[in-house]
Amino acid sequence: MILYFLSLVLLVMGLYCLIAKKNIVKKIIGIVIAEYSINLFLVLVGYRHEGIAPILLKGMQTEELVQKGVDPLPQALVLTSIVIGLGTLALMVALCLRMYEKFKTFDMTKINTLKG
Amino acid sequence: MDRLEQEIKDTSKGMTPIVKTVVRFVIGIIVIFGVYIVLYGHVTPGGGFAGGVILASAYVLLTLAFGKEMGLSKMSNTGASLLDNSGALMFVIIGLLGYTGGYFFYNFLGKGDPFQLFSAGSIPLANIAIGVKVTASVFAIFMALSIFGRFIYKAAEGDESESEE
Amino acid sequence: MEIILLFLMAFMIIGSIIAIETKNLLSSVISVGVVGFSLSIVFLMLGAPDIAITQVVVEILILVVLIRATITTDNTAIEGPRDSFPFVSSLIFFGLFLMFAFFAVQELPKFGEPLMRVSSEYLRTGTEKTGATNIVTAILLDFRAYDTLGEATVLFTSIVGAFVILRRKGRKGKREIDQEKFGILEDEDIKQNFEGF
Amino acid sequence: MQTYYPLFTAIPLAAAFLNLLLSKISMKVSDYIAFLVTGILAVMSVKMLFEAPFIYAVGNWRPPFGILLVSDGLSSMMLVVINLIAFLAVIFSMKYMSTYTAKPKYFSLFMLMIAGMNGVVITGDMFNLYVFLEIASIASYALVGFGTGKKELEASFKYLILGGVASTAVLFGIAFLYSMTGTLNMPDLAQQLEVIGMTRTVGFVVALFLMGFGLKASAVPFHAWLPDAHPSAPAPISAMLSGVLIKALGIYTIMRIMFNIIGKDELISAIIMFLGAISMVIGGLLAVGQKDFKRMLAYSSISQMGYVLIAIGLALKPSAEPVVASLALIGGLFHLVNHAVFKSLLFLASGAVEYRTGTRDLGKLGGLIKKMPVTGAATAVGSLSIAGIPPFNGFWSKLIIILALFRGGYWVYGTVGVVVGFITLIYFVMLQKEVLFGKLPESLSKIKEAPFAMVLPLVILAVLCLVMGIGYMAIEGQMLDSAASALLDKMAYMNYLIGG
Repeated sequence: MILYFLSLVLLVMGLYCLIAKKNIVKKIIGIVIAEYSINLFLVLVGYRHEGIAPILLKGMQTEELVQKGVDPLPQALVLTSIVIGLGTLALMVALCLRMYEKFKTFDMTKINTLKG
Repeated sequence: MDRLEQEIKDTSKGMTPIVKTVVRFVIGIIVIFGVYIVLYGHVTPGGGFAGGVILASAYVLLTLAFGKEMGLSKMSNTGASLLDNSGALMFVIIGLLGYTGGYFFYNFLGKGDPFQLFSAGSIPLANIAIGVKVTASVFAIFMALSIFGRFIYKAAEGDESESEE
Repeated sequence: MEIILLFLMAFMIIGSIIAIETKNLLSSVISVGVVGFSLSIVFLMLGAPDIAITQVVVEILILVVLIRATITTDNTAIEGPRDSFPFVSSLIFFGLFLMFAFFAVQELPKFGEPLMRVSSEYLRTGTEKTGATNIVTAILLDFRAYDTLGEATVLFTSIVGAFVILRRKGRKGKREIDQEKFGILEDEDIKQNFEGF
Repeated sequence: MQTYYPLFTAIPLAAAFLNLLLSKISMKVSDYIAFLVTGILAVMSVKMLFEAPFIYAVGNWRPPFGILLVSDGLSSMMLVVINLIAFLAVIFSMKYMSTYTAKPKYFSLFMLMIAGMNGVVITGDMFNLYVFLEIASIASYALVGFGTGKKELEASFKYLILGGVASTAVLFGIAFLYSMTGTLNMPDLAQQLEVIGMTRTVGFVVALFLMGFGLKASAVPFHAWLPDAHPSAPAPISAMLSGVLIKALGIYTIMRIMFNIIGKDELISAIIMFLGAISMVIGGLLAVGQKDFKRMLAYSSISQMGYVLIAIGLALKPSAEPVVASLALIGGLFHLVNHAVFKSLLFLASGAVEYRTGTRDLGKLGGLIKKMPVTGAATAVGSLSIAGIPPFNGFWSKLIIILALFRGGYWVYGTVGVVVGFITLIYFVMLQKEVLFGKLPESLSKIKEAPFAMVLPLVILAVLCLVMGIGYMAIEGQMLDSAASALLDKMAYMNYLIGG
C-alpha cells in the first residue's frame, strides 16, 4: 500500500511543479515526473511476490509462468505510455525552444500576454 | 577509413579526439545491439520501440561526438522523415493485411516454432516497422531540436534551420 | 525486496524534490535523470525487463534533448518572490488530493497480489496462440496491436507537430497574401476559387 | 459495414502518413487526399446511422483479451458529427490555409486529429480510449500553435500543460480501475463495477475522470486554456476544436463512462449539474465583454457546453423519473449536435471575415452584410440559432433542456438556463451589430465576398441549422433516440461482452 501511495506522492510533486513553477523548463520537468509516477504505479500494480518476468524461457513449462509470472498487461500499457510521454516531451521541448526564440525568456510570468 | 581519421583529428567540429575514437569503436556495437533488440523482440526482452531508440541513439552519439554534419551525412532530415512516414505506413498496412484473415490486425502469418527468429506470425514484421519508424523519428526530432537550439543564439540564416522535412 | 523498493522510491522522491526546487536548470535536468534511472532499476526489480530497457534508452534521450534545450539557452534562475496565493491554494488542493488518494489506495488489492483476471490467460495461452515467447510483445503486437498502432501514431503526431512548431515561418508574407486575396491576377481569382473542387 | 468498422481510424491514419510521403512529390496532392478521405469518412459515417448496434473484435481476439470496438446509437451519432464537420472544415481549409506555410503538414495533423476522435468514439476499451485521446490532443496542441506567432505559441503551451494534467489524471484513473477489476474492457469493467459497488476507490476514480475529461471538455473550474487556445488556432481548427473536439474528448467520454460503466449516482449527478450550471453562467458572463470575434465565440462554447453538462447531470440522477431523464438526455444530445453545427459555422464565418478583412477585432469591423452578403447571412443564421431564436435548431434543444429541468424539479437551474439564454442573446446581438450591421469602416470599403470554397461550408451549415430546427422530428428523432437509449441502457452495454 505504502508503495502505491508513494507513487501518488510522486504524481502530486510533478503536478505541483507543473502548476506552481514559473519556468517553462521546470514545467516540462513536472510533466516528466508525473509520467514517471504513472508508469511506476502501473508496474507496481502488476507485480506479484517472488514474480518472474513474463517471458517464456527455453525449457520452462507454461504452467510455471502462469504460477509465477508478473502481470504482463500493465507492462504493455507502460511501454505505450512511455512512448506517449516521449512524444509529448518532444512537442513540449519544441514549443519551449520556439517560445524562447520569440520571447527571449523562460519565465512564464513575463510571457503572459493572453488573459486566460 | 581515411575520412574518419581526418574527422577524428579535426578538432574544430564536435568533441575531443578521445571521445571520437571511443565512439568509433562503440558505435558498431550499439547498432548491432539495436538491430538484435528489434529482431528478437518476440523472443527476448525488447522490441521495436526499445531497439529503435537504441539505433537512434547511435546516431545521436555520432552527431554529438562528430558534429551535426556527420550525423546528417548518415541520414538526412528528408530521409529521416521519409523513413518515419513509411515505417508508420508499413504498420498500418500490416494491420490492414489482417483483413486477409478477415479481421483488422489479424495475425495473418503462420505461428512457426517458438524461440525462432521467424516465428510468431506478423509480430517480427511489426517490430521491424516500428523499429524503422522510431529510429527515424527520434533521430529527426533530435536533429531538429538541436539545430534549432543552436540557431537561437547564432540567429544566422542557414538552410538547415528551415527544419522543413 | 520491499525494503529496497522503498529505499529506491524515497531516493526518487528526494531526486524529484531537488529537480523541482533547485535554481539551476542544468542540475534540475540531471536530477530528473537520476529519478529516471532509479525508475528503470525499480522496473528491473519488479520483473519488467522490457520496460527497464526502454526506460533506460528513453531516459538517455530525454536527458540529451533536455540538456541540449537548456544548455544553449539562458541558464539563469528565475528570481522573484513566490506568489503566495497559488502556492497556498495548490498546497491545499494537493493535500486534499493525497488524503483522498490515501483512502482510495487502501481498497486496492494488496501489493504483490494482483487480480490478473484477464492476464493469467495471456500467460497461459499467449505463446501458444501468438507464437511469441515474450508475452509482453505478444500483448503489444498481437492482442493489443491496435493500441500499438495508436502509440506509433502518437509519436508520429508529435514529430510532425514539433516540425510544425519549429518551422521558420508560420504565415506567408503580407505580399504573398495580398497577391492571393486582392489579386494582381484579378482574372484568375475566380478560376482559383473553384480550383479546389 | 461491420467488417470495416476499424477503417474509421485506419483510413485517416494511413492518409496522414501517405500524405506526407506524397507531398514530397507535389504539394497540391495533400488537398485532394484530405478532401477525398474526409469525404469518404463522412459518407461512411452517415451509412453507420442505419446499422444496428454491433461489436467488433480487433484481430479476432475474444473480447476481454483483445480490443473491442463498439458501435451503438451514441457512437454512430458522434461519428456523423465528427466526420461531417471535418469534411466541411477541410473544404474551408483548402483556400483559407493558403495564407499559412506547410499545408501538407496541416492536413496530416488534421487527419490525425480526426483519427484520434474517431478512435475515441468507436472504442470499447479503456486504454485504447486513452491512446486515441492522446493522438487527438497532441495533434490539436500542434494545430493550435500552427501560426507560430507569439500568442499561438503561448496558447498552445498553456493548452499542452493543462492537457498533460488531464492525460495524467485519466491514465491514473484507468490504472486504478485496472487494479480493482483486472480488466480494461469497458463492458467487462461495467460488470465488475456492478459487483464492487460505489466504494471510496471508485469515488476517487470518478474524481480523477471528472478532472481529466472535465479539462478536455473545458467545464468551468478547468476552462482556463480554452479561451486562449480556440481563438489562436486557424479558423477551421477553431471550428473543429470548439465544434467537435471538446465534445468527442470531453463530453462523450464523460457520458460513456458515467452512464455505461460507473452507473447512475446521486452525487455524480449533483456534481456534473453544478459544473454545468457554473460553466453556463461564467462562460456567458465572460463572453459579454469580449472585443475579439473568436474569443467571444470561445467563451460562448464554455457556456453552451454547460447546457449539455447540466442535461447529462439530470439524466444521471437515479431518482429522476425515466421520462425526465430521457427528455434531458435527448435535449443534451440534441444541443451537442446543434452546437457542433452552429459553433463551427460561426468559427468558419469568423475565419472568412478574417481572411478578407485581416482583423478579428470587433471594434474595427462593421457593415459587412453589404460587402459579404452570403457570409453575413450565414453568420446571422448561426448567431440566431445559438441565441435560441425560434425556427432554428438552438431554440428547440435549449427548450427541451429547460423543460426537463423544470419537470425534474430543478427550478433554480431551470431559471439559470433561461437567464443564460438571454445573456447569450445579448452578446450575439452585440456581435451582429458590431460585425454585420452598423457603419462600414473606411479601410474595409474594398473587400468582397469570401471565395467559393469558404462560402460553401458556411451555406451548408446554415441550411443545416434551419433544417434541423424545422424538421427535428423527422430527421433527428431517430438518431437522438437511439443514442439516448444506448446511454440509458447499461445492461445492454454490459452484454456487449458476450457479443450481444
